[in-house]
Amino acid sequence: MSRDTTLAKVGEFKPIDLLAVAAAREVTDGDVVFAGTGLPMLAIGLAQLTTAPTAVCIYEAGSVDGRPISLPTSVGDARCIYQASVASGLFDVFNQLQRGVVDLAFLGGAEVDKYGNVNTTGMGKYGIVPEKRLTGSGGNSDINGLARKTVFIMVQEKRRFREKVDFVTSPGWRVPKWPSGEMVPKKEVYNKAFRGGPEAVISNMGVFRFDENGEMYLDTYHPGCTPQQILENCSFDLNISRVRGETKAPTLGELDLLYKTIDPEGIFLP
Amino acid sequence: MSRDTTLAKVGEFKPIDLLAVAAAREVTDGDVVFAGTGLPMLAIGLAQLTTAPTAVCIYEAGSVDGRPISLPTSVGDARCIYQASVASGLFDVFNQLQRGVVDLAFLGGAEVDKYGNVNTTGMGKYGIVPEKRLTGSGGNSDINGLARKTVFIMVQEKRRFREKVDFVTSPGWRVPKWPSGEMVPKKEVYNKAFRGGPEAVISNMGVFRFDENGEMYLDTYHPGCTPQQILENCSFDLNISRVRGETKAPTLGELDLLYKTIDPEGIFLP
Amino acid sequence: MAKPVRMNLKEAVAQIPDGAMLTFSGFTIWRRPMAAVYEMIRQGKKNLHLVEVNGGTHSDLLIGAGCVKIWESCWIGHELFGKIGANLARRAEAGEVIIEDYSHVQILYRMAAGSMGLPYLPTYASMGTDMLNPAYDHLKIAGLRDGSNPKIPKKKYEIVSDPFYGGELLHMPAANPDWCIAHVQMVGEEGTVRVDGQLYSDSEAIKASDNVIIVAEQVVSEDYIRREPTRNLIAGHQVSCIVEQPWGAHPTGCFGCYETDGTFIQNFFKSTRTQEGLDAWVKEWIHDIPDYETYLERIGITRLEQLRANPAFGYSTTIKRGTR
Amino acid sequence: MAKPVRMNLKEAVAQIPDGAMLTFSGFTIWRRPMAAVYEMIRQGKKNLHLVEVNGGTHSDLLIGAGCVKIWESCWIGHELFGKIGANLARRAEAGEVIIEDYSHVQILYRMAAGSMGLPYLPTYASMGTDMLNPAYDHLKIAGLRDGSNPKIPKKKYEIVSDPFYGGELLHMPAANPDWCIAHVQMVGEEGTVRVDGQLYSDSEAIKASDNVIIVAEQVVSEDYIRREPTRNLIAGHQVSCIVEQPWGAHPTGCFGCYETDGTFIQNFFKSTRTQEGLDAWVKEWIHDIPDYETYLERIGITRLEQLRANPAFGYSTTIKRGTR
Repeated sequence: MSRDTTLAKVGEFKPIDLLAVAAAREVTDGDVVFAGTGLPMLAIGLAQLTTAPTAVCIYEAGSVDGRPISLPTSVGDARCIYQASVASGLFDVFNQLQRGVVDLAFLGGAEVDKYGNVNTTGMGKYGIVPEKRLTGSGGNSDINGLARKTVFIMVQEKRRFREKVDFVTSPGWRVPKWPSGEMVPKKEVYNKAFRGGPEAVISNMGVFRFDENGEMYLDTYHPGCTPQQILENCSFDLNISRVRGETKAPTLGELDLLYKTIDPEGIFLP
Repeated sequence: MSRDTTLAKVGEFKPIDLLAVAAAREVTDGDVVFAGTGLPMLAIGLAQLTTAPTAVCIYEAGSVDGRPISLPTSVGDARCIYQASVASGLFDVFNQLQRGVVDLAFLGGAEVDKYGNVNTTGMGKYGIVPEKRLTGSGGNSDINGLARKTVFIMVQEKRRFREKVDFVTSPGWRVPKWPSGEMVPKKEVYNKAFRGGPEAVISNMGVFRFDENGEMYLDTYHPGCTPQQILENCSFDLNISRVRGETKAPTLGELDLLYKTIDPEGIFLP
Repeated sequence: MAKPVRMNLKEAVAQIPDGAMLTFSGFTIWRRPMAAVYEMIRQGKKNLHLVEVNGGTHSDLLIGAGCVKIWESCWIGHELFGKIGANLARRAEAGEVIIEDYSHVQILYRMAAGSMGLPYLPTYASMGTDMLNPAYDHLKIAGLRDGSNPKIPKKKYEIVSDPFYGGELLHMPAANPDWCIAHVQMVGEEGTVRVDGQLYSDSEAIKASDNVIIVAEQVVSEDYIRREPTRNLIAGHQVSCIVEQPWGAHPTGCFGCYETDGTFIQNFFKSTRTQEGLDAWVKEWIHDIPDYETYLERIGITRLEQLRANPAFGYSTTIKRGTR
Repeated sequence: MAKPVRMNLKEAVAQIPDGAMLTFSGFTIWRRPMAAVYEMIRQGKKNLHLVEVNGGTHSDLLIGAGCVKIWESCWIGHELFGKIGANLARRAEAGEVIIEDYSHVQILYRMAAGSMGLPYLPTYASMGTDMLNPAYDHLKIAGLRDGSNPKIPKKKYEIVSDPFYGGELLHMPAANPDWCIAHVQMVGEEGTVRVDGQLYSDSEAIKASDNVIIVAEQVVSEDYIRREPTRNLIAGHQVSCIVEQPWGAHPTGCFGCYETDGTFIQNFFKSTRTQEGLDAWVKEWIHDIPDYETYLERIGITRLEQLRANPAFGYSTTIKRGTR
């Protein structure tokens, strides 16, 4: 089925559209993908309808390779298992993750540091009386720890791209090794269970990847943004020397799929 | 439903009938019972039809509280899950066992010692080249280790009731503690997972129980047998001082149930 | 073990003592035992210790209403309808509730270990994170890991070496809650439980718990539910009591029966971000109402019929969900 | 990961190299992949390393035919139709096969650990028995626990202390077979597996294995099998290849499809207690027959129809089973 491959111009798409499209492009056909609620659902749906028709989507509530015809509002949604291969539960799908079955996962977070450590637990001082409580880890940290590749979708703000996150909820490329808490390469903590880690962070301003030392660098900036603007919205010393250019804009065909086929009800898209 | 409670006389019943009836009488109503292939199936079936109508039967292949209307020939049989509460698998039912759900289990064995250690693995010298290989443990040892009470159904022979079994497949009241292999009370090995152990051994000649020290004694001898005959068919120094008398014979009603309702096809009964 | 007893909701909930360790069926805003949660608040339960694979509207409400002292879990929120558990956040930030944080797998494995009769399970999950920071072991800081409460292990976790294949991993101690309250689609009159759709972590939560209250949309004959034992999850001997309560998971959803009531949850989230707001909500929706039947009357048949699932799909095809 | 490939039985079995570590679906004399076992013997596999939750007619035959070097399990026999695995006994007593003995839970937990991606699982099962006697660790005695074979752990088990609640228990190392061959009732053309009746340890065996051959009574459309995902066990990405082979578990039984052929198994047991008898049996039933279709023709439709399950019960109601 041929689709309109014309690139949309700035103003013809919204930031969220580009997030979904850029995330979808991270999927390789045949990947087993763990996806969470929201943008990840748009991304895996778009990937399956375009470049990765045989990708398998797993939701942590227990849906394996579902083919929803109505967009779920969360991973526990009844819609998730329409035409699924298996409807099981957390124990099955997280064991598949631990067994090494998962190629790629889409995740989110409130804060990220330059090693890809992510915080979804709390802002400010953590402790028995926390300063500002967020949702907590959920499966984020498990999936980030044990999938081959993970892609984070985040809002770009100076207070969210930080030298050090207030709480390491989800393990990046350099992580605390307990009991000392010394920051070491992830591989030293995971040993034989080490399979990879954060592949990309996609914000509303750019796409970031990680170098040989596990440090984040700017890969592409979104149409309408500049590397300088991104630096201004990042509180650590971001490497922009490897930037490849502009993020490829959504095509009109991709936008059509997103708005007419994947989320026609406007659940996540405006 | 009233049944004929007249006791059958010697000659009116076969040894196997008494084994099934005596075993059935070990079931308390409401017990969760783990049963294996053969005589245990007759025993639990008879118990459910007489004194223990709400007893729950679990088969290790994954049948929970089945109500077969055709006697299974083994625990993997399709018949096991007729009107079962749950059909699952080994992982579920053995986890229930380990969780402490199982009140009683019926087991068998080739050899038993005076502490109720049972061998189903091999006769003679065991080793990388064994002298005489039997079936192996199966679930016998797991169930005997973790059920509150177990009842063994065995053939009475001098070479089967032994001072020391050739291989401790199934743990009795005094067991080897590894790595030394010193024989210690079972409780010292199982600690907080200790729940009980062999309650009775039922042979074709008598019913045996275990004293405070975990040593076997003769409780009752079957009609037509004498304690002296039992001693002659036992190679350890069996305590017969606590014998209570004769094992209660099957009633005509029980025999009727066994032959007409439970095993009308003659699968285990002659 | 006797067969489970059939009770009404008030009787079932009355069995749960203050201070009990509790867990629940479901996942975030799906198949939560809401009717039982309302009843617990109505009965004024105190000092509950929640250990749940994940939280949601049910636990945020229970915490907001002042019933909970300890919350051990990994996540709380209302999905699309409220991005955090604001009642937990407020109570925790005020020092009124102790949070013990885990990852999803870590807390799932605590429950799974309990369900298997094991003292712990190993896992590779979420190593190298602050959930394992010894300075953040709040139950220890609160002096609760001294062994006096048999339901609280002496250590939050252990890091151990693998002697078989090399490397390190975690041991997560078992959780065995005193009570599990599970809302399911169907139960037989002798306690056989059938769950439809995604199973979430119901099996682990139910089997780990010492006592189990099953609240079902419908109680059916055992003969009927036993015709397909491969579709059943839990046998009667693993259940303490059964309650029939149609729509008993509202406003959370129930696969095959009804949709999550997103509007209701969104209103709850918006109006209960302050304690005053929560108190007013609880008065209006719980204390001013004698029972769940009256609650359902107030929701009204029109709304409930919008939520009702289409049997071809297991979800509602008529409800308006998005902005378009 | 690609979707599984559809093959015929010969192609599927040809993928298994000599020396591979193998496991199977089923339980004793139920749902064993007999057609594949016959084909393995026909193809002359050697030095196979069986790790199975329990043995049965399939493994006793494979061992008798000289294909197996190591058997790690807990039980072998033919239930009512042959009280021991006489071929294993003969080969072991001749020093031709190494047996490593476990209890049912111990070997199940080895497979479960493998299926969960863990290096080991703890258990209380069968402590205080000779399965744990260090002098009976045959793989160690044979020099096979030196780490050179990644599929053989360096230790048979460990006894460890529980730091959370006290006491001791076992750690059983994971098993991750190279191949699992599973006979099931139904598979979708993209590999979704449905198992009916008791599940035995199929889920653990399949998920633990690096490669999975699914032999199904019937291959059906994915659309059909996905209408009820709650009834399915395994997704296509966990399967390597699929084979359609009706009656492929004969003489073992298959819930909902056919009965165990007790007469056939009893004849096998009686006639293969000597190596000469086994060799003659293998010649007659395997080498003199080109394929499984010819085998089924020899069994004959009359006998197969006696074995066929009545759909109301999942088993045959016409076969004569006992002596009366």
